[in-house]
Amino acid sequence: MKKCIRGLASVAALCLAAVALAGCSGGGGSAQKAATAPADRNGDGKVVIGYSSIAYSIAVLPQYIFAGLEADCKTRGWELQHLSAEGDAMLQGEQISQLIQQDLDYLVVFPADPMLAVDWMKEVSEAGIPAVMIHTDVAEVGREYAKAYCGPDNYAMAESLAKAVVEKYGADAGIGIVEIGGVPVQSDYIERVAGFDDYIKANSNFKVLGLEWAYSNRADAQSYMENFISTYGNQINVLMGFDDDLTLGGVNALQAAGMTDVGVYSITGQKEAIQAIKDGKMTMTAYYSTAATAQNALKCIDDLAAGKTIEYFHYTDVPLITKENADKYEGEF
Amino acid sequence: MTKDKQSPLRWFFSLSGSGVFVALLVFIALVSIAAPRVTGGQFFTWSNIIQVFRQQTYIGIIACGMTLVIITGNIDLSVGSQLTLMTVLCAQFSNAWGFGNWALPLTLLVGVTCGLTNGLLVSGLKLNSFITTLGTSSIFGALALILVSGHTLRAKTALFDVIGTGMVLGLIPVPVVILLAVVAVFAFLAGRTVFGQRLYAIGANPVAARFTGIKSRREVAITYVLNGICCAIAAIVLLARSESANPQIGGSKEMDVILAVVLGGTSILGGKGSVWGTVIGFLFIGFMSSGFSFLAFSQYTQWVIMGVILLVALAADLYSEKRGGV
Amino acid sequence: MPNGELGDLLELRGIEKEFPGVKALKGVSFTVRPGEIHALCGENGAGKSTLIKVITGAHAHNAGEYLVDGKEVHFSSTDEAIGLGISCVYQELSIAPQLDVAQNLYIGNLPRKGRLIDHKKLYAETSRILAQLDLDVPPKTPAGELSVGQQQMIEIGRALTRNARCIIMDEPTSSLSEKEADTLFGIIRKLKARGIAIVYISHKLDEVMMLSDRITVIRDGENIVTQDTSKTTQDGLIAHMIGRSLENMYRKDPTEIGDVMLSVSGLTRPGVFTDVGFNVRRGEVVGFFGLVGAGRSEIMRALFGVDRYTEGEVVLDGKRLRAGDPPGAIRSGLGFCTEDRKKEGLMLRLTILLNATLVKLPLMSKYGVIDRAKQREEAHRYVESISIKCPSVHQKAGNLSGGNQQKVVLAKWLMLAPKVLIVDEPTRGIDVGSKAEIYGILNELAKDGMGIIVVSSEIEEIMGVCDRVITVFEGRVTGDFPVEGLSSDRVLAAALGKAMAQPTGLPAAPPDGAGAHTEDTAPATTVEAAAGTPDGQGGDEA
Amino acid sequence: MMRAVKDTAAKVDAAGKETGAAGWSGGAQKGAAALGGAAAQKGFGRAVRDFLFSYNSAVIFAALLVFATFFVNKFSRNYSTVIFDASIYGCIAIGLSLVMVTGNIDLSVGFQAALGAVVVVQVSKLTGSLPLGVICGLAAGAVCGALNGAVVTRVGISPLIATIASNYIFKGIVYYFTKNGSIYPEGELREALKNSISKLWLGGFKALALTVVIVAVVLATLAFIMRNTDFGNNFYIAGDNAEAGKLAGINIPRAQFFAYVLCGLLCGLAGVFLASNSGAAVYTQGEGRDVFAISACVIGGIKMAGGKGTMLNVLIGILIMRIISTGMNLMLLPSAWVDFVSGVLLIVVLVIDKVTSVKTEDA
Repeated sequence: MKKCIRGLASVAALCLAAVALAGCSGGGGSAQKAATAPADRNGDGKVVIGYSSIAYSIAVLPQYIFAGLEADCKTRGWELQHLSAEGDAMLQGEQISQLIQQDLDYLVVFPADPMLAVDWMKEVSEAGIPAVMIHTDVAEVGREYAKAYCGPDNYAMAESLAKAVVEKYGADAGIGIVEIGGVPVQSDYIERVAGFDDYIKANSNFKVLGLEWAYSNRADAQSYMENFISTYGNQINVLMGFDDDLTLGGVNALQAAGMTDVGVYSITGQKEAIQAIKDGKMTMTAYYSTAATAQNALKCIDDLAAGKTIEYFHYTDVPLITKENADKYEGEF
Repeated sequence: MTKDKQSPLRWFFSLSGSGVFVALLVFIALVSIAAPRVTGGQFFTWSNIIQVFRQQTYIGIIACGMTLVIITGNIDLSVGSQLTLMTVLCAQFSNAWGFGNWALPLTLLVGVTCGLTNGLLVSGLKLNSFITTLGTSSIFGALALILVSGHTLRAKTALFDVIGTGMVLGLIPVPVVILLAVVAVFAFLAGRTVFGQRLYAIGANPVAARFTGIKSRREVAITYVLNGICCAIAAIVLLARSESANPQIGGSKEMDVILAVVLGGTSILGGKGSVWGTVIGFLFIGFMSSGFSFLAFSQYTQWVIMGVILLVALAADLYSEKRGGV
Repeated sequence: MPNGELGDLLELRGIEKEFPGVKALKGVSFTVRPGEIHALCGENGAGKSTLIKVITGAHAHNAGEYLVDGKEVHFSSTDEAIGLGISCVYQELSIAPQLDVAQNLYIGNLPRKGRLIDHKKLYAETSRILAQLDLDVPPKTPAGELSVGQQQMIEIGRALTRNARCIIMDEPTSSLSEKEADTLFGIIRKLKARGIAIVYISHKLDEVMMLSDRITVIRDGENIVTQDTSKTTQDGLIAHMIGRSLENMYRKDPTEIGDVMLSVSGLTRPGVFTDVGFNVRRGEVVGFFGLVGAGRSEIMRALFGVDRYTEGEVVLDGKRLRAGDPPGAIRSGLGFCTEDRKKEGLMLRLTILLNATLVKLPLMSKYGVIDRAKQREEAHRYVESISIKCPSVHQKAGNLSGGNQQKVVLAKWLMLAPKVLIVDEPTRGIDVGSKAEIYGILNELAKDGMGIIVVSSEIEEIMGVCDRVITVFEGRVTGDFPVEGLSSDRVLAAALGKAMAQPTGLPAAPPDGAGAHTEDTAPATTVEAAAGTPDGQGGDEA
Repeated sequence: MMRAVKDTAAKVDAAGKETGAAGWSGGAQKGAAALGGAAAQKGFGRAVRDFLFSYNSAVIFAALLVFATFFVNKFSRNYSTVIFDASIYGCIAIGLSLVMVTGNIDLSVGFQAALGAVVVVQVSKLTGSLPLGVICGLAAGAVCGALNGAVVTRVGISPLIATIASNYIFKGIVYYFTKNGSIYPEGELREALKNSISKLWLGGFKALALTVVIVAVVLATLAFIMRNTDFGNNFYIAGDNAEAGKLAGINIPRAQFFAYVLCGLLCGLAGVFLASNSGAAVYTQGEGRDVFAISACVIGGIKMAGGKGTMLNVLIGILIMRIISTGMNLMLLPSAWVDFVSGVLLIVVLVIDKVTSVKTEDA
């Protein structure tokens, strides 16, 4: 009896592994005929755009960047092949080296870290695939390997918010600011924090009381804000959140503590944030449209396909939404 | 003849987690003194205490379930992924898939299923609980990621509002009440019921347990199912508080849970420990991280100090056990 | 090499060893000559295992001299003794199952070439040793795949790899088949021919008589007599082993015996016990006597349901017990104090309160909720009634003395007032004072009408406590005698698988002066050993 | 490295024949009959099944390799990537396997490697010399291992909880350095770091990168040490039956301590590879590597209870994990499927191991 159980178990192991792999090998390029559009760089009859992203399921914003890219590709009849590393920078490097083997026409990269991206983009350019950076740029030294960067100027965006704060409270008002960031090691957040802090330090005597990283967890953001409130109490005059999803956690804490006079500044422009501005619970948010960024990226690809030389930076303009112009903007998500 | 009651002091110190409780009181005193000088914040206030409870609810709820599992001498490394999976599914049920408030019972059902999977593998097939739950942790985590891709995870229903922001008697937030309820139920289960006392027997000496007629397989499987239910409740509370879920919300939270349970005096080898000890354990972590933000310590110092404190507490526990004979 | 007077390999003079509360060795003298098979006999708890531990360096002796090759030695660890060629094959085998045969043979002593292990030499040597042990097993097989007999050969081989000059074997044949035992005897004779001394410890007197050159009997931590095997008879040995005159330390006052409570018939588990049948009446104390490995504990474990049995029927108070279902047996009123208190009886890390009330918990609770007051009250009632000495019931069971721990296990079952209580080696490793207390408890229980089965290998305990004695030899019931007017020789003989022709008087017990050990030859008693066939089921009367 | 794959096949057949040979099984035994020696005469079906079981990890590896080569497009062009990536992460699993062989576990291996990478970068930044950075990286790993070893073997805290605690400590230290994104030495030093180890490919083959050669050498030396020296052999004894080892005069705690130190050293080496491969040290180099290492060891055939498993098992385990990861990428599947398949495989291997466990029930 014991012997035949073993037999079954071993055979089960083999086919389970095989089925698991076979079952998911449903993907892979599907060959459907498309007119030889100019973008069909490698002339294999179809336009295939590769998209490597550091995050997809793990946060809301990346999902909308992908949705934007996918929609624009569909309108152009292109095929989009997406691989996401879900936060693992090392995995993204591997995914890129495997993506470029899928005989792509163009590659869009949302990298985990500018410096790490330098090697990846070198490998991509050696494979002869033109690449466009999206939402986070490759480091200075690696720019020669990419064709363009489409996305927000994180540093300038945060700087514009800092300028708004200084203008509102006056440069020597000596107010206290608390900050809540997202994923500490992700470079878009790091550039935003740098942009904001540098401007405040240079142009005012405001004090940054504390900075906490809440990853992408609004509950943690709320906890950190509660800690700030009980630690600093009324020394807090401004809350700077570097992503609406997290800032709204801070707003919950402020509302619970009844501190309605604290200025709340944020970035992204989600529906909830715009509503909060209308309700007066938030002061201002920078409206960053992921759809615009996606369109810019694909427009760059169109220009490249048409042989035009394009300049590198295509910043998505980031208007500041305040109570006055709140009803002019419609959050994407 | 035998005295009935031990002296209250000896009784207190025989409780698991008593050493950590004293350390907690000392820490709170220190921070209450230091905080005003460093950041000007008042540490030991009612609102801050409630805040610590509120922030630690979901860790505390899972820690109750984990305590029973560890008392039987097993472990469950998949609670982090279970929390993630159930938070995501709860959001999907209530929002994207339109079940509204029915999301709550459905999440509990998912909790029971995950718990049952672990229970059947560990006690049914008698597999090593560490590696098995490591395996199911990868599986549940993967399911969370696969199920969520492409959906916005909002959970906006009246019930969630009540759970998230409601207050009972204007003093205690609803999630804290839920936490206290779970703690009370599990403390009662472990201390006052036949099932609970049998868990200690299974953990202390599984061979002898068999000789006293305890079918340990059934009991161990039940602890895993209860642990799954705790993860479901924690997911609901977490979702109610943050109104949005993402598939990394429970990332490596199992380490914090195990830390809380072991700090509370529950022995990782099984047979010793209590739910009350675990309460002290997760309060210790809560006040620790709150205290650190009062002293403007940042995240990395907390992790390092937490690791050192765990090692010191364990060494002290070992030393006292050696001296205590058994 | 004949075992002439070549000077003693090992000599122990007046060795004493004391443990807290118990003096295990009260001055033992014992010598081993090269190339000699020296048997060591004695009842359980006579101090044999302590003596082995002293010889092999596991324990240091408190007083007396221990000479190897005439030089005084003080061992602090086992491998010092191994270095001098003294190694031991314990009853609990220490085999590394995943490692292969060669690795197990040369564990900790792998042949070297420079700083590296010499595999060629290792496997060559292994084949040579395996040939010596005529163990036809490839050297690379994982040791876990071998049978217990083969693993025992590996342990003996391990001693040979340390070119042992004296190998101590503790109950080597207790788990061997007939065929394997014969192979072992062949090997032992071969080792003897090579001048290796063997200290052979066994309860099976016929093996001892057949194999050994000299026999030493140990009783109560003293060596009583050392004789040449050729000059002794089994019955003389038995006499020395039980020596003490039989006025019992304890005599059970008679209880009126009621009708049959437990009846067992045809209980069989191939290779462990066959066709076991007996009855236990209300208020009757039935003793199970036999050698280590005779299968008594296995029979009890099968009754209780922890182990399975293939045939047979167990009926308790009219209700048939299902095989392999301990909770069912408990519900129908069967209690079982196991042989190994620490491993199977108690939860050392838990409090006395929980240990004592664990089995009865379901009955002390409504809807699964424990009635704490009732629990504490029941615990106190039993702690007082069988006087367990402990500061409070909240203390950990591990901190109690052996006697008190056994009482907690007893309390655990008494709370349930079982119809029949099985007690396996109730007083092993317990001080004399507590022994009497436990016998008193058992007596009270019998008076209250509880059927009790006492499994023991101490003859005077059986004779003192029980109404009837059932002897078991190699898994078969070989005798069922009422204790009234029974001589212990007959019981012992039945337990050794031999029917005594007729009861004989006891030879005058030699004076047991402390430490006096006389090399004398007991007068050969007149009983000729009948052929070893057990005289079947029924005893003389029943 | 392809040689290693052929080796496995050769060795597997030889051993297969060995266990099939006759061995006489004992007679009646006390308690459950121990697994008797293989019956004298063995039917071919039974021999194959036994071979399948005792070498299930090799069979899974072969099946995956064959499946990926035929069903996953362009997989055959990625053998060298699989081997190269295996060498980058492999050291962590090799180090962990030593600890598991002695019957213990280490949950902090991920951040020990990340700490190694951080030290390499920081030291080379401060001293300006890369070799010194590499040496300090290895030393940092060894120190972490020594801390774990001391806590487990000297203080006596159970390995699971002790290494959860030390994981917090190492995670805190790594996070302190990398909380503002990846850290890297400046200018030409960074070029030197990047082009140092992982970019030097012998004869231009990615499969023969320096990291792969180093890992091959490490595997060979460890296999040699484990087989041919007392020091290594004691690892097996410590894991298989520590009591028997103690009786034979072996210092078991010392063996377990050195297993942790060696594991730390190898995690340091993995840190060096990570730093050189990406030219920087970053927080995510530590995240999730312990689950990868444990899965690789267990799927490869290292027994959780200790005492069994060779360097070959670790190699197979690492390759299996890398085939799954690279295969999924090439099939454009989300990375979650990698976790799913490895989780399922982990449990399948446990079930097979349970069914075929050689260990006799203790009597």
